[in-house]
Amino acid sequence: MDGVFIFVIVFLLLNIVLGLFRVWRGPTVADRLLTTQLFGTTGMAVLLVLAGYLQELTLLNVAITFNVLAILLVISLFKVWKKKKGETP
Amino acid sequence: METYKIYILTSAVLFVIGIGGVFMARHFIKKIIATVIMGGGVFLCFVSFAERDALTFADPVPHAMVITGIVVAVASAAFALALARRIYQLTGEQSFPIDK
Amino acid sequence: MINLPTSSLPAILVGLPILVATLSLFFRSRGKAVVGLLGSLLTAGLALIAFVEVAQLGSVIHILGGWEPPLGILLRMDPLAVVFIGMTALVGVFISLFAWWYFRAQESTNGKFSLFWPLWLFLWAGLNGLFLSNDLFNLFVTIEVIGICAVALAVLSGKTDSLFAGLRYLLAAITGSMAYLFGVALIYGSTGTLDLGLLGQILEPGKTTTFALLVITFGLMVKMAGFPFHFWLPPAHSSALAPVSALLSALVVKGAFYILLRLWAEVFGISLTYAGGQLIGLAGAVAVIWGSWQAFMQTNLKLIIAHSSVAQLGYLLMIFPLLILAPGVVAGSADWLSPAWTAGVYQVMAHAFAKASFFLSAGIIIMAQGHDHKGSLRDLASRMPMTTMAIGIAGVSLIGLPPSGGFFAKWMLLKGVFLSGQLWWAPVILTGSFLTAGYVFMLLRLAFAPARDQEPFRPVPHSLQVVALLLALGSFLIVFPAENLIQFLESSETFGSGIESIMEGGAYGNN
Amino acid sequence: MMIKEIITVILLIVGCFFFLAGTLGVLRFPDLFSRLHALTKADNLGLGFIAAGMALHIASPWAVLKILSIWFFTLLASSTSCYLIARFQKEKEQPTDRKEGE
Amino acid sequence: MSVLIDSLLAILAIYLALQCLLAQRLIQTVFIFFAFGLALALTWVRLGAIDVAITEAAIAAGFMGVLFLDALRDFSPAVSKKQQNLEAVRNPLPGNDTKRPILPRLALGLGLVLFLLISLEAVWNTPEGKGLTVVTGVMLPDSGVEHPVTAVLLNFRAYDTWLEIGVILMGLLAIFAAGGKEVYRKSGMTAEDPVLRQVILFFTPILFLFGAFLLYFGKSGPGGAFPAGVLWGAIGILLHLGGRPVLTVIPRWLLYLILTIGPGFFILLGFLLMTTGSTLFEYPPAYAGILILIVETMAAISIAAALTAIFTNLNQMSEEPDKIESNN
Repeated sequence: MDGVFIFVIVFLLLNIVLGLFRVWRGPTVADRLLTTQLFGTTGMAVLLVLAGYLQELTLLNVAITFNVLAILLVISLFKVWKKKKGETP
Repeated sequence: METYKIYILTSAVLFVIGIGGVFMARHFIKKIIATVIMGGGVFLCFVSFAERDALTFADPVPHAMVITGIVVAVASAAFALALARRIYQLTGEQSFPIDK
Repeated sequence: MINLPTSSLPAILVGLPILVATLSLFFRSRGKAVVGLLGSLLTAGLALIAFVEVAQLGSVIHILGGWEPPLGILLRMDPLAVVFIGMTALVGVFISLFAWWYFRAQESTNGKFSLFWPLWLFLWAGLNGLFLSNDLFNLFVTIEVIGICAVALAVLSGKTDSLFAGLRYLLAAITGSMAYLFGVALIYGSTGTLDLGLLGQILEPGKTTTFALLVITFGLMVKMAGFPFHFWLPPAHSSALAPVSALLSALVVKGAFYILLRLWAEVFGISLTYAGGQLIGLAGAVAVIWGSWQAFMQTNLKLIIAHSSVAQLGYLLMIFPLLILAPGVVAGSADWLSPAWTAGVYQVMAHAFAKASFFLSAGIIIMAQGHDHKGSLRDLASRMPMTTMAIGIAGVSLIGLPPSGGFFAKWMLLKGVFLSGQLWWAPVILTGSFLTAGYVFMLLRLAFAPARDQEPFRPVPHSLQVVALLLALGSFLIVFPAENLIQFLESSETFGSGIESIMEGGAYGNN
Repeated sequence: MMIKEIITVILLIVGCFFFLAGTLGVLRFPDLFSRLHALTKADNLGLGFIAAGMALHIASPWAVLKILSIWFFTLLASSTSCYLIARFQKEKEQPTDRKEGE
Repeated sequence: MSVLIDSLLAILAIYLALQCLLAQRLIQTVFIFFAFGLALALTWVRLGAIDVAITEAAIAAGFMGVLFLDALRDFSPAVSKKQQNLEAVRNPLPGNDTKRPILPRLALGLGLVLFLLISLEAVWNTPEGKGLTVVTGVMLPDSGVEHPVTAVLLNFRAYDTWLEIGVILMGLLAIFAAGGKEVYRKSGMTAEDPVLRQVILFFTPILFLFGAFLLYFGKSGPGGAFPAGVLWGAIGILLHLGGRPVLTVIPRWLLYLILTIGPGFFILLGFLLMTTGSTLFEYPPAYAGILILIVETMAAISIAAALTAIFTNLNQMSEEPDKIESNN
C-alpha cells in the first residue's frame, strides 16, 4: 500500500512541475497566476495522500487551515480586483 | 543519503536566494518577500535538524523555535509592508531611489 | 554556572518595562507620557538596585520556569551585563526627561508622538533582555524586539525621508537577524544546545562552526552598522526625532556590539584565527577614517553626528584584533587584554553619553531654528550658551581629549595596541581623532561666529538644554569611578579574557 | 479487506488520471480560458477521487467529515479564483490595447 | 523511492523562490509567494513538523498572503504607469532611468555564488548533534501537557513565547507609528454583495469553531495558540472585508484590553507565581495544564485582535485623504 501512496505523491508532484512549465512559458500574466490554482488543488491532494501514508490524521488539520484561509485570500483578491475596476476606466 | 541532507542543502540555497533578493530586487514588496524567503531557508535548516534528531517524536525545540521565528518574521514583514505602503502613498515611490 | 546565587531581579528588569508599556496603551496621549515617564524612572531604579545587588553578590542568575539549560533559558546578570544595564538606565533616564519636555514643547504638532513612550519602554525591556540573555535563540528574539521598536521609533516623525530611511533600516535589521538565526540553526544542529555557557565548553572547531561564526558576525555587523554595512545608519539616525536619534545612536547599536563581544569571547573562541581578528579590526579602522571624513564633508548637523557614529563604532570593532591572541600566546601573559576590554566598555559608555548629548543638542537647535543646516549654529554661543557648552563637551569626548571618557577609552586602546605590538592600529586611532577634531572645531567655530542675518529664533525651554548638558558632563564624569569600575568588571569571568586561537594562525601570525 | 484496498487504489489512480488530464490541458490547450477550464475542472474532480480514496482508506467518521470538508472548501476557493483570474484577463483584454506578456 | 519525493519538493521550493523574485509583475510575485508557502508547508509535513506546517499555513501563507494581496491595491500596474509619467515630469534628467551599473551587480552575483558554495559545504559537514529530544522526553510528564512542542512553547521556553506574543503587539504599535491610524473608520466597502455576505455568514462559525478546536487540541497534538489566533483573526478580517469592521464597534478600552490581555496576563501570572518563591513562568506541576490552557486562550484572543488591527490598518492606508500631499 505504501508503494502506491509514494507513487501517487511523486506523480502529483511531477504534475506540478509539469504545470510549472506553463507558468514559465506564459505568455500572459493570467497564465502565470495559474500556479496558485495548480498548487492549491494538487497540494491538497498531496496533503491528503501524505496523511494516509504517514498515518498522521493531524495533517487534515493542516489542510483545513489552508483551505479556510484560502477563502480569505479569494475574498481579498475579489476586493483588490473590484478596487482596480473602480479606479481604471 | 539521509532525508535531512536534501533539505539542509535546500535551506542553504533558499537563504542565499533570499539574501540575493534583498540586495538585488528593486521593488519594496519584492525585497520584503525576499526576507521572508530567507527566513524560510533558516527555518528549513532548523526543521531538518529536528527530523535528523527524531526518536519517537521529532526534536520539539527547533519546532518551537521555528514557530516563534515565523511569527516574529511575519510581524516585521507586516511592519515593512506598512512602511512601504505609506511611502507609496506619500510619494508614489515603489523602490528606493538609486543613490550613491 | 547553575550554582551561582539566584535572584529575581533579572526577570523583573525585563518584565516590568513591558508591563508598564502595556499599561500605558490604555491612556491617551498625556496619560501615556505620564505613565511612560514613571515607567522609565521605575526601570532605572530597578537597574540601580540590580547594580547594587551584583556589587554585593557577584554574578546572579535566574532560571526561567525552573527548567535548567540546555532545555530551558537562563538569565545571567554578571558585572559586564549590569554595567551595560546601568549605562542604559542612566542614558535612558536623561533621554526620557528630555523627551517629556520635548514633546510637551511641541504638543500641538502631532498626537502620534505619544507612541514614543510604549515603544521606548518595549525597547528598553528588549535591551535589558539582551544584556541578560544567556541563550542564542533568546538573543534572536530580543534583537528582533529591539529592531522593530527601534525602526518604529525612527519613523515616528512621519517625514517622508524618515520613512525611506526606516524601511532601509528595517530591511537591514531583518536581514541581519535572519543571518544570525542561520548561524544559530547550524550551531544547534551541531551541538544540540543553545546555552552560551554550555556552548563555550562543547563547541568544536570545524567548517560548520566557522561558517556559523561568519554568518552570525555578518548579521550582527549589519545590525551594529559595522563598516561595509553602515549604509542604513546615517539616514535613519539623522531623520528621526531628537530623543529617538539619541536613543538609537547611544543604545541600540550597542546591543549588537554586546552580543558580538560576548559570542566572540565566550563561545567562538575556539574557531577564531588571528587573521579573522585583523580583518574585523581593518573594517573598524576603515570605518573610523571613512566615517570621520564623511562627517567632515556633511553640511547638516544631524548627518554630521550620524556619520560620526559610524566612526565611533569603528573604534569598538578595533578592540577585537587585540582580544585574539596570536598562536602560542597564553592569556595570562597578555597584559594588553585588560586595557582592550576597558577601552571597549569605556568607548561604549563615553560614546553613549556624548552622542546622546550631541543629538539632543541638535534637536534643541532644530527646535530653535527650524532646520539643521550647519549654518544654523552661527551665533549659538550667545543665544544658547548651555547647548554650545554641551556640544563642546560632547565633542571633546568624541575627539578623545583629556580628561574625557572618550580620551580614557582611546588611551586604553592605544595602550593595548602598544602592549600587544600591533602598532599598525595606532595611526588610525590618531587620524580618527584629528578628523573628529576637524568637524567638532568647525561646529564650535560656527557657534562663536557672528550671525550673518537675522534668522527667526524660537526660545527653547531651559530644561531641555540642562538635560543635554548633563549628558555631556556624564561623558566626563564616568572617568572618575574608572578604577573601581574596572575592578568590579574584572570579577566577571568574561572581562579581561583573551581568545586563544587554537587553529593555526593565518599568514599574519608573526608575534 | 482486500476489496477495500483495491477500491482505494483504483480511486487514487483515477484521481491521478484526472490530474494528468488537467496538467496536459494546461500545457497543450491554445488559450487561457480553455486552460483555466481544463485545470480547474479536471483537478477538482481528481481531488474528489483522491479524497474519496483516502476517506475509504482512513475510514474513521471524524476524518471522513474532515476530508469531505477539505474537498468542499477547495472546490469553493478554486472555482472562485478561477472566475477571478478569468475576469482579470477579460478586463485586461477588452478596454485597452496594452501588450500582453513581459 | 521516497528520495524522489524529497528532491521534487526541494526543487519546487527553490524554483518557486527564484521565480517569485524574478517575476515581472507584482501580482505574479504575490501569487507565486502563496505557492511557495504551500511548498514549504508540504516540506514541513514531510519532515514531521506538523505544528510548523499549521503555523506556516495560518500565519506565513494565509495572513501574510492576505497582507501582500491587499498591498496590490496600492501598487497596481495602472497606477504605476501614471506614476512613471509623474516621475518623468518631476525628474526630466535623461539618464535617470538607465539600469544600474553592471559591475557592482556582477560582483554581488559572484559573491553570492561563492557564499552559496561555502554555505553548502558548511551545512553538508554539520557534525551530528544529539538535539534535545531525549531531555524533552524526560521532562515532558512534568510539563502539564502531552504534546512536546506545546510543552516547549508554553512551559520550557515560555519566556521566548511571551516575548514573541509581545512582538506582535509591538508590530501593531510600529504600524501605528508608521502612519496607521489608531482610530478605525468604517470601511468604505459595503456588504452590498449578497454572495459575499452568505460566504461570510457561513465561514464565521466555521473559523471560530475550528480555531477553538485547534486551541484545545494543542494540549495533545499539533495546534495551539498561534493557529487559533490567526483563525479567529481571520473572522475579524473577513468581517472587515465584508463591510462590517468590528474594530469600530468596540470601545477603545475594550480593544486595548483584548490586544494586551495575552502578553499582559502571561507576565502577570508569571509575577504572581514569583511571589510564591518560584522563578518567572514556573508553573506548579499540578496546575500547569490548566494554567497553560488559560494562557493560550488569552494569547489567542490577543493575537486575533492584533492581526485584525494590523490588517485593518494596512487596508485603510490606501484610503487616506492626504494622498498626494507630501509633508516633507
